[in-house]
This record gives sequence, C-alpha cells and structure tokens, in this order.
Amino acid sequence: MIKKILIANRGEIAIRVMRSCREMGIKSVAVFSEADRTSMHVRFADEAYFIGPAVAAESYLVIDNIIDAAKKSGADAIHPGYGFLSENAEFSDRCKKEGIIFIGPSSYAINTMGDKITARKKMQTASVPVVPGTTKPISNLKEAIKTVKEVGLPVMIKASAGGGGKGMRMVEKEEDIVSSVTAAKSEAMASFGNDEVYVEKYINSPHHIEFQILCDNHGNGIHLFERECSVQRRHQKIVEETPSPIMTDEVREEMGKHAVAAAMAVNYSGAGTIEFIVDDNLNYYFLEMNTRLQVEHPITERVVGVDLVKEQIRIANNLPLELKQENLTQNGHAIEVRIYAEDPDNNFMPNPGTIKHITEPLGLGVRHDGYVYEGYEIPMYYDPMISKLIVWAPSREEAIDRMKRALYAYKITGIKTSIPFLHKIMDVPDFKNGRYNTHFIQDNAKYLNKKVEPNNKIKDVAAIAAFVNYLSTLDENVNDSSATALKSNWKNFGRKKSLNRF
Amino acid sequence: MIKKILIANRGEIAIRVMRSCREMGIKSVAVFSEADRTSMHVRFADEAYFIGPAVAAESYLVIDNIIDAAKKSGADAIHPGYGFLSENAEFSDRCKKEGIIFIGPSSYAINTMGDKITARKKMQTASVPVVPGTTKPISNLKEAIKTVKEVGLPVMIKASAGGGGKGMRMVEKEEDIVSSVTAAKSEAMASFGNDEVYVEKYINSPHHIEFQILCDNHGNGIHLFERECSVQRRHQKIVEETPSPIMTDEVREEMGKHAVAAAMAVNYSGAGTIEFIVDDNLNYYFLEMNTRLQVEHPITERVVGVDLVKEQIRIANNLPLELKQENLTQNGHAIEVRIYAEDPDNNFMPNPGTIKHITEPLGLGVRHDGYVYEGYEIPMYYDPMISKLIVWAPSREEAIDRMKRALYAYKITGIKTSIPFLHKIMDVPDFKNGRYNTHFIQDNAKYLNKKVEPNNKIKDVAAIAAFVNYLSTLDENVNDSSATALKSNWKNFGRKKSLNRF
Amino acid sequence: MSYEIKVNDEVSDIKVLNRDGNLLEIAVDNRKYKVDIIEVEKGVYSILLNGVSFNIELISSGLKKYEVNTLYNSFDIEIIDAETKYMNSRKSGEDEDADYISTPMPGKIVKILVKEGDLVKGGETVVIVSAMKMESEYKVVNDRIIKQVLVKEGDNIEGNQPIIMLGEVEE
Amino acid sequence: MSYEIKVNDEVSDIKVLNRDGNLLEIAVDNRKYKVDIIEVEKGVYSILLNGVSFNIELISSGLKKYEVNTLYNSFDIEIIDAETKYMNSRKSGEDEDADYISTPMPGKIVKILVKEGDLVKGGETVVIVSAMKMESEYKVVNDRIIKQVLVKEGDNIEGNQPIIMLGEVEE
Repeated sequence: MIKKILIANRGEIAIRVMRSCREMGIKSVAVFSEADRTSMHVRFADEAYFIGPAVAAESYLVIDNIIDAAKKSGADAIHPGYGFLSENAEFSDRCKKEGIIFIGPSSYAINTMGDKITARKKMQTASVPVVPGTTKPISNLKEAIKTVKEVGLPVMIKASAGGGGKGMRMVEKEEDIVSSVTAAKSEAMASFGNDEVYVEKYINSPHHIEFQILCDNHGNGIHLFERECSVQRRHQKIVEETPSPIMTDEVREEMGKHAVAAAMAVNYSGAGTIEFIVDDNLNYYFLEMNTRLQVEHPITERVVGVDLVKEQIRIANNLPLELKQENLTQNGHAIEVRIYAEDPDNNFMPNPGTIKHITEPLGLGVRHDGYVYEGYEIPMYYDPMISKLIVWAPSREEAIDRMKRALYAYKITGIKTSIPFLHKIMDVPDFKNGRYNTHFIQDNAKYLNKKVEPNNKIKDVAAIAAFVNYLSTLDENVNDSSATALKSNWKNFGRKKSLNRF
Repeated sequence: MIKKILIANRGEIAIRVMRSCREMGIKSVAVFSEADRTSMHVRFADEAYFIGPAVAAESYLVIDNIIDAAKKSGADAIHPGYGFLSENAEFSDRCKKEGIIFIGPSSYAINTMGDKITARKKMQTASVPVVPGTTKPISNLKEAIKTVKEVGLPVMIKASAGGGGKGMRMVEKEEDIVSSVTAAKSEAMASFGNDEVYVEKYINSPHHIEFQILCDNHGNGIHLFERECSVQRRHQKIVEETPSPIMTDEVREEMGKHAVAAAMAVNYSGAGTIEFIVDDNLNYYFLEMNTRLQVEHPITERVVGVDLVKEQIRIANNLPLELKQENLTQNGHAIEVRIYAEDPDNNFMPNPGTIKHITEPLGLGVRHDGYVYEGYEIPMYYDPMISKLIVWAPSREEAIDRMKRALYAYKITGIKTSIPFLHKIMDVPDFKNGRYNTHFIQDNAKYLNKKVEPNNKIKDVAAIAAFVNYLSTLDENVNDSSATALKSNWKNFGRKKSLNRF
Repeated sequence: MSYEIKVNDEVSDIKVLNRDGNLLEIAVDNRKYKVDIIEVEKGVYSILLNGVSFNIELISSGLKKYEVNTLYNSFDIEIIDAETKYMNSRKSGEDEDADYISTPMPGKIVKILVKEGDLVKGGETVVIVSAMKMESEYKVVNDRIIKQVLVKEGDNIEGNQPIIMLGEVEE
Repeated sequence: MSYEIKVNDEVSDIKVLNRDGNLLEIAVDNRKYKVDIIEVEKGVYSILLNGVSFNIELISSGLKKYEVNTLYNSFDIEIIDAETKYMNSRKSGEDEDADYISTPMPGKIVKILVKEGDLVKGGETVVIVSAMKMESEYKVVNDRIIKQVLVKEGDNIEGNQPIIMLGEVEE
C-alpha cells in the first residue's frame, strides 16, 4: 500500500490532495520552485523539496527533477494534480520505470486521449458520438485554410495536447484563419511544448457537459454523473454546477454509459472526465477526455458523497472499486465558482500581487479550497486561480442563494479578483433560470458589465474611514516630546472599552 | 413574511443565523454590549445597535433593551439563538405583546419544558419515559438531604431553569449534599436568575442522546433523528456525532416517535431538542427539552440536508412544514467538536485573550462555524466557546479521519484552546470503537492526559526559529546611520526571490 | 481641523465636528454624519451610521493615499493637506505625461512587433506580453510613431513600467 | 555570534555557522543543522530540515522572550544575551517571590471565604472566582495563615494579580 505520495503540483490542488493523504495516514511530499518557497503547499506538506527556477518549464515540468525529489523523499507514488505533468505520457512511463506508482492512467490512455485526433477515431470505434472535424493535425498554414474551408466556418482551432482553454481559438471569418492558427500554435507550444493543432466544427448554442468516471485495474468502470460547465470566459470555465439544469434522467443515463464506454475503450485506470458538447436538443458529442482530476471535481464529490482523490489512491493501490453504479445517486445541488486574481473592470487582466487581508466564507453548505494567505505574494508565473468556492443545497435555487451569501462574505484585499463578477453571474436571469450555453458571458454583457453606482453616503463613509486612519497615522508619527497629548488623542482610537453613546 | 430579523445573541450563533437570513434575503440586525463593539457579529450584520454594559445581565439579558433595538431597527422578528433569552418565557410573551415575531416557541411551551419538574409530569402524561427523581423543587438544605436520600445516591442536582451543564452537580457521598446543592443554586442564580434546583436519580453508564424535532403551527411535527452527545466534560458537551454509534433502527424509530410526542404535548412550535438519557441496553428516559436551537445542530443539518434556521424562520412565518418524516434519511456520518478558549493542561481553565494568528481548516467535508478573527480580543464575560468544527464523511471511520485532519490544520495562536485535547479524543480506542458514555473523559484519562514529549530535534527547530526572529528584530532596531549594512543583513531575511541551494 | 479629501476624482471638504471616544460627528461638504467608528483589524474599520453596519477595508499607499473597499465599491481616496495643495499648484501648467505603452501588471515581453521610427496605425498591436500564462496584445489607439523601444523580447517587466515610447504623427 | 537560548528550562548554546540567503547552518549545543528558514507570515516561520517541513509560530513578549508553537508542542523560549546574563546574576541570591493566590486569567471575585489572620487547612478553598461563566475554586495546597486579602467580592481582577497573601504556619 502507498505510504508516501509526492504531489507534483502547487496551489490549491496540491493542498487538496494532501488533505486526503492526511486522512488516509499517507505522508505527503511537496515540490517547489524558486517562486514557491513561501507557498502554502510547502507549509502544508510533511516534506518539501526544491525543484528549480520559477518558470514551470524549468521546475514543475521537469520530469527528472520531480523523480529526483521522489527518490530523495522515498515517496512510493506521485500524484500529478491537474495541469503541469498530469497528462504527460512520458511522465507516466518514467514513474513506472522508476518503480514509483503514478496516480493516473497509463501512457497508452494518456497518449490516445491526449492526442485529440487519435481520440476521435477511438471514440468512433467505440460508438461514442463525436463532433465533425479534421482527422489529422494541421501541419502548415496553407493546409489550415484548406481544412477549415472543408469543415466549414465557424470552426474551433484546438491544441492536440491541449486543455483548459489554452491554445484554443474560434474562427468565424476566413481572413482570421492564419492569425488564429498561428496564435493557437504559439500558445500550445508555450503551454504544452507541442504546437500541433486541429480543427473542429463549431456547434451552435453549445453546452459543455462532462461526466466524471472512475475505472479500476480490474475491469470495473463507473460514472459519477455530469457537471455542467457552460459558463466560460475565453473557453475557460468559471462556474460549474451539478446536476446540469438542462439534463434529463434518460439522457443522463445514456451519456453516462457512453462516458464509461469511452474510458473503457482506452483501458482507463483512475479518475477521468469525458467532456461532451451538447446542443439545446440534448444531442451530444464526445469532445475530449481529461485523463486526470478536474478543477471542478468538488461539486461531484459533494453531490455524490465521494472523495475522488481517495478513490484515485485506492485505484493506484490496485484495489477494486467499492462504489457500484446502482448505489450512486445525486443528492441535492452543488455549484463551484473559480476565484481568479484578475481585474474584471480591466478586461480580466491577471492581477498578481500581495494578499493584504482575507476573510474566507464559512458555514453551512460552503466548501472553500484555496491556498493563499495574508501576506502571500501571488507569483506571476502560474495560473491566476487562487481558490474555488463550492456550495451545496437541497435545491438549485437555494444553492444560488448560498453562493451569493458566500461570495458576499468572501473578502480579499490587496489584489483584484473575479468575486464581484461571479456575484453578478448569480443574478443574471439566464443563469437563475438555468437557460445558458457557452455564450452566456457575451450574451449577458449588459448584466455583467453593469456597474453599481455608489451613492453619496457610501462614498462619504469610505472617505470618513480613510480620514480617521489618516488622523490616527498622523498622531503616531508626531514626535513624542513635542505633542504627547495630541498623540494619545487618535492613536488609541477605538481601543477604549467603555464608551458613551449618542 | 419576515423582512428583518434582530438576532438577540452574539458569537458564532449570531453569525450562523445571519448567514441563513442573508440567503433568504432577510436583513439582519445585531445587538452588542460594550465588550462586543469589535465582535464579528456586529460587522457581519446589516445593522447593529448598542444594548448596554459588558455583563450579560445588563445587556443581552435585558428584555427592554432588546425590544428597544428591535423597534429602532424596524425588525419584525427576533431570533434568540441559544443561551441568553432563548428559553425565557417572559421574552417570548413580550415579543408577542410588542407585535414582534419571536422565532421560538410560546411561553407556555417554554414554561412547561423550562421547569424540569412540570416537564417531567407532562411527559409522564404523554407516556414518554422519565428518570426517577423529585416531583418538586428543593426549597431548603434540610429538605435536600431528605429528598436525596429518598431517591437514593448517586443523584444529580439540576437547575430547574438550567441547561448547558450550568447549575448542575453530581452527588455521590452524603457529606457532599449540602455543598453541592449550595453550589448548584449559586450557579443557577448567576446563570439563569433563578436558583430552583431539583434531584434526579443518577443513571449508571449513561449515554446522552437527543432528538432534533421541528413542529409548525398547523399540527405537523417531525424529528430529524438523533445526536449522540455523550462526550462531556463537567456535563458540558464537547464532541457530538450523528448517527449515534450505539443506535439501532428500531430504537431510533421508537425514540423519534416519543420525541415528537413530547413536543406535541406542549403544542410546540419551531425547532427543539428532546434530550434522553440512555443506558447500555438502550433503555431511554426523557431528560429535558431544549426549546431552542442547539449548539450541535449542524451535524443534523449535514446528515439530513436541512437548514434548521431556515426551517425556524419558515415556521415563524406560519408556513406549514414542507419536510415529511417519510422523506427524511440520515446520509453518512457527521461529527462536531467545540473549540473552547481554555487551557487543557491547566484543568481546562478558560483562557481569554487576543487572537494573534488563525488558520481555519478547509476543504472537503469540513464546516467551520466561528466568530473570532486575527486581532480580536475574546471578552471574559461570555462563554469561552470560540468555534465549532463539523465534518462529514460517508462512514464514521472516515469522519474521524477527517476530523483529525481538520484539527491538524486548525491553528489558533495567542490563546490556549481545546484543539490538542480534541485531537487526543479522536485517537482514544473507546471513541474510535463508538463504545463510550458520559464518563468517557474520566474513564480515558490515561489517553487524554498523555503528553507528547518533544524530541530534541523539534525543540531545536523551535529554538532556531526564535533565534532567527531575534536576530531579525535586532537588525530592525539598529539605528540607520550606525550600521546600514548589518541592518539589511537580517531584516529582509527570506524576501529574496532567487536563492542558492545547498 | 478642516481638510479636503478626494474620492476618485471628486474633492470634498471634510471636518471633524465633535468626538467622544469612537463616536464621531463629522461633516463631508455640508453633509453631517454621526458615526461609531472603530478599527477592528489592521486597516479594517467597522462603522455604524444610524444603526447601519459598514465594513471598510483600507489599503494605504504612502501617508495620504488609500484604496478603500466597501461592500460593492472600491474608491481611490487621497487626503489633501497643505503640502498636497502646494504640490498640485506647482504641477498645474506642466505638460501631460509622456505617451508610452505600459502594462498594469508585471509580466514578460513575448514579442515586440515594432522598431524605432516605425509608423503604426491605430488599433495595430505593438507588443505581446505574457503574464500568468495568458498572452495579451497591446495596441495603439491612434496612428503613432514609435519613438523608442525600452525593452527587448524575453525581458521581465514591472507593472506600469514604460516599455515603448510613442510620438504623435504629424498630419 | 554565539548566544545561549533557554527552551522551557533547558539552556543551550546557539550559533549561526554559515548563512546563504535563507539557507542557514546553525549549531544548537553540538547538534548541527542545515535549515531552509523563511518568515512566511508575521511571526510564522516555515523551516525545511532535510526535506521535512515545519511550521513554527512565534508569539514574542518583549525582544527576547517567545512562546513558540510547533505542531504538537508549545515552548517558552528566551534568548540569553549579555544583558540577560547580568540580570540573572544579580537576581540569584534574592528571596523567592512572596506567596500569594492569583488566577491565570482575568475574572471577577465571587466569594472570599477567609479573612486576615485565618488559619486554613491544606486543600481548603479560600476564594471563588468567576471567569467566562465558569466559577473556579482556589484552594491552598498546605496549611497556611491568611496574611492579607487584597480584593473584595465583586472586584474585577487581572490575570496573575495577587489576590490573597499567604503566610507560613509555625508548627
């Protein structure tokens, strides 16, 4: 059985994995780059090892360094989290070769699913419906134009090695084909070290719905129902929920079976996600498989009542799945929002900086998976996501109310975050009604870009607070000898315990 | 419908009620004593009003002041939380008279259940089993001795108006009768303004198991299953869980019916708790009814999936219960621990002080209901409970693992807390096996008083941290002009981004 | 003790009329308030105004400038004392800031698409900067001439650092 | 730069042998450590020692005294510099502190059960103090004589404040 796990990741997911390790009595080992010495995952782990410079390509993505750290620590398994090396077949193989358990699928499954084109073919063989598109990667720009015209505009250009919206471009006009392919290739190279891209037919009014699956090494496979991930900005998910508000029991069952079949087609082992693109009539097409834990896995955990990381570890321990499809149910409704360090008023520009003050939302039905703390400086080298807020309630309506309450109570100062933007999403009629697709953000710009105009009173209250702070600071800076009386006047402001009242 | 609720309380419960108010779109009004101007409930509320001096008897217990604040704010309802005026019949009546909805039962129900002796008689009439004991309050010490001898030692002396272990004394020896009765009366007077006490037969190897009930104003009553509250110190609960590890389905159903019958016998309205004392053979006796929300209500919320405060408010709005007994189930296992500001190494002495640093436990299956924050000074006037940690997992075993993980991650410095003690409880074999009764703490002293002897390494690591801090501070205090070079040597210690490595 | 205070771009007079412990009578222009104000955490104030509870978080930069966060708004606030007034009076009449491209956050120069002396059309991208795994294109708004390129590809830059100086195009 | 450091009641020598950024070679008595140490929050240090990650929280009282919390332990630590040594050398030879009853935390005197001149038996309660809604009885350990009662019922008291002075009973 696994006794010590190295988590080849950082941020909230590293901590989330470590929590389950601790509950299982397994030691956790962190790795960190130069930018991450003060990061919470280093502090949270039982052990921590340095793996290189800040840039991920020289640390978190360097297989040799990770393996070295694993050997140094005596870890018998590696959990890759999401991103970084989580879908790197070479890494999966290397772990195997080194006698370290890779908590994730085989290189075969990663390679087959990781290459979107091979995956499409595999799915077609397994009778899983796929989106019309290219059957091989685009090798040059001239060919790109030809291929796009064949599939027919609008199309999506996608990185073969991709995921998470990176290296992805939509093309509507012919004159944008070249620039989009170039940009997608450049981003794909920067993000994945592989610039292969391919083309897919663009589905109108598309919903992004994915199924969580678990497969063991004994031929058992189950799904843990769907997640609705259609609220996206620049193809990046920002709000996820389960159950999907458009799902029916019939389609759910059918899609679930297709999801398990998709995973089985590559002899999958571990936790994975089958992403589907779904139209308004609930026609669905296999989009891709993410051969790892997803950012949004907690909503499934909450509604199904399963710790997915523990399941991953059990499967890696070669144990058969104890969960049975027929015993699994969706209980209530869960929503996750992703909190990014970004400026919603300035085109969602990433906004790294130092956390001055943080108040985390607590209480009934709220889970908060984060990693920042007061005084922590968010590095500019990695993803700007700083935390995830997950709420549960018996009904979708109550879950939305709860999310609004949690967002209201969640305060981070020092950096700009997406919290105000997420709060607005919860109030958009299309979201409240559950009638939305991946165009939700652009379709609802009028709600989402609306500014709350402050009234005089709130402006004055803000001014009063600043003014009182200014006067207190003035007093503190006054030289003792010259004006002791004045000094005590403001410095201890608010420290008196017994007060007169108006 | 209620639009604005005044919460006649402080601390975690005030904030917990406000959270549900916010989710329901109801405005919340805080009240605060002189000691509580900086308290979180004041900051969390939409409005806040001052109600008097620090001592509760001159503020939180003064009905006139609470009513004044309600009128000033225009609140149409009052939620009393637990403790303070929550079981005060006069307050319930007064609210009614003033046209303000009291979110709790009628004075009739409070009076009947609040007076333990009347309650016993009522229960006997309703065929609910009760513990043998006195039928009227003890009026003088001579009589006390006589009565105790009649019931037979050992006995419990209890405050008629009591609850929460206050004004409660166990008597085993005859010579202790007088001192115990005197002490119980004095504590009862101080805590409840009423020094009536009564005597009950002491049950051997007793389990404290209680049932959560909800009754509306339309004759509907349901129970939301049991809570096991046998882990007590000085008759104060410190760990609660649900389901009870000793419960059977048959007894649960029977006890649930008796619990509902008990509440119905006083035409109960709202949320309440029927406490039973249960022996090892699952014989159970009505102990008392708490006519309010309990501290430990969150474990029921988690396992049954119901927001009890929302239910209270709906009932107060005169709505019929939507929950049906036949649809309710217990899903998984929940455990709550209470974190007190106290020194477990010093006879659990309350340990008020200023919170220097706090790291709250987060993640899957953890709920944290607290109210303190960094820089907050815990007042010495009120209960030393600072927060509650509630965990859920599919199984009891996993819930214990999770609680240990949460306690591990929960750090509060500046004050001593019960966290290390609670951590030890989770490791006691009797607790892990679910074989414990209210003598758990004394029976397991050998586990609970055990000290972890630090090794040299951890001592040295602590010394190194202190020494480095000392050197850094020294440098900061060096005068600029004299030694700028030295100053920069330690002051910015650890602020460097690029580091050499050994 | 009367001061001026600038909230975003609006200047008001502010004056403490009376103080009793943490109870304050204060006037902002001619609007008078009685507030109960207390610093509950470093930089966090709890204010009660006619019973209504406000939480105000301050991030100060220098002695007189604040970013002030209320529940739904964020304000840039500056206390204008005699010194500031003097500085402002000296400043007025000076030219505007030089025209340059900069980024609001630290990042890395991915690609520079222009060189000194280039004429660029309004809307044309001049530089691509990467920060936190996102590439952002920086464009000129109007037709401009590239006066100077201050960085090279691969450079790490600070937020608000001038990276490309722009000149007006003569018609 | 060698110091003595007192951890609870044990005194050790402590000496920085080498420092490179936040990498430190340090000796405690003759035990040598290579640590990676960094202050991650005010008063919170992250220490890596042979890969093992420690979180150490310091609460300083004065310049040289600390309460230091590790995961499962809490230590009172004092840096002993020349000044402290001098103070300690002066102190030795003085009498012990006067004998008195005090409470570890602030509270309120509920009941005083003795008066000046009373002889009390060991184990007898002399005062009841209420703090945070709990009443605690304070007893004498051995037979004692009450020398002075410094408070009266209803008084609020600070932590560690002498409340009743005790004298030895002559046999």
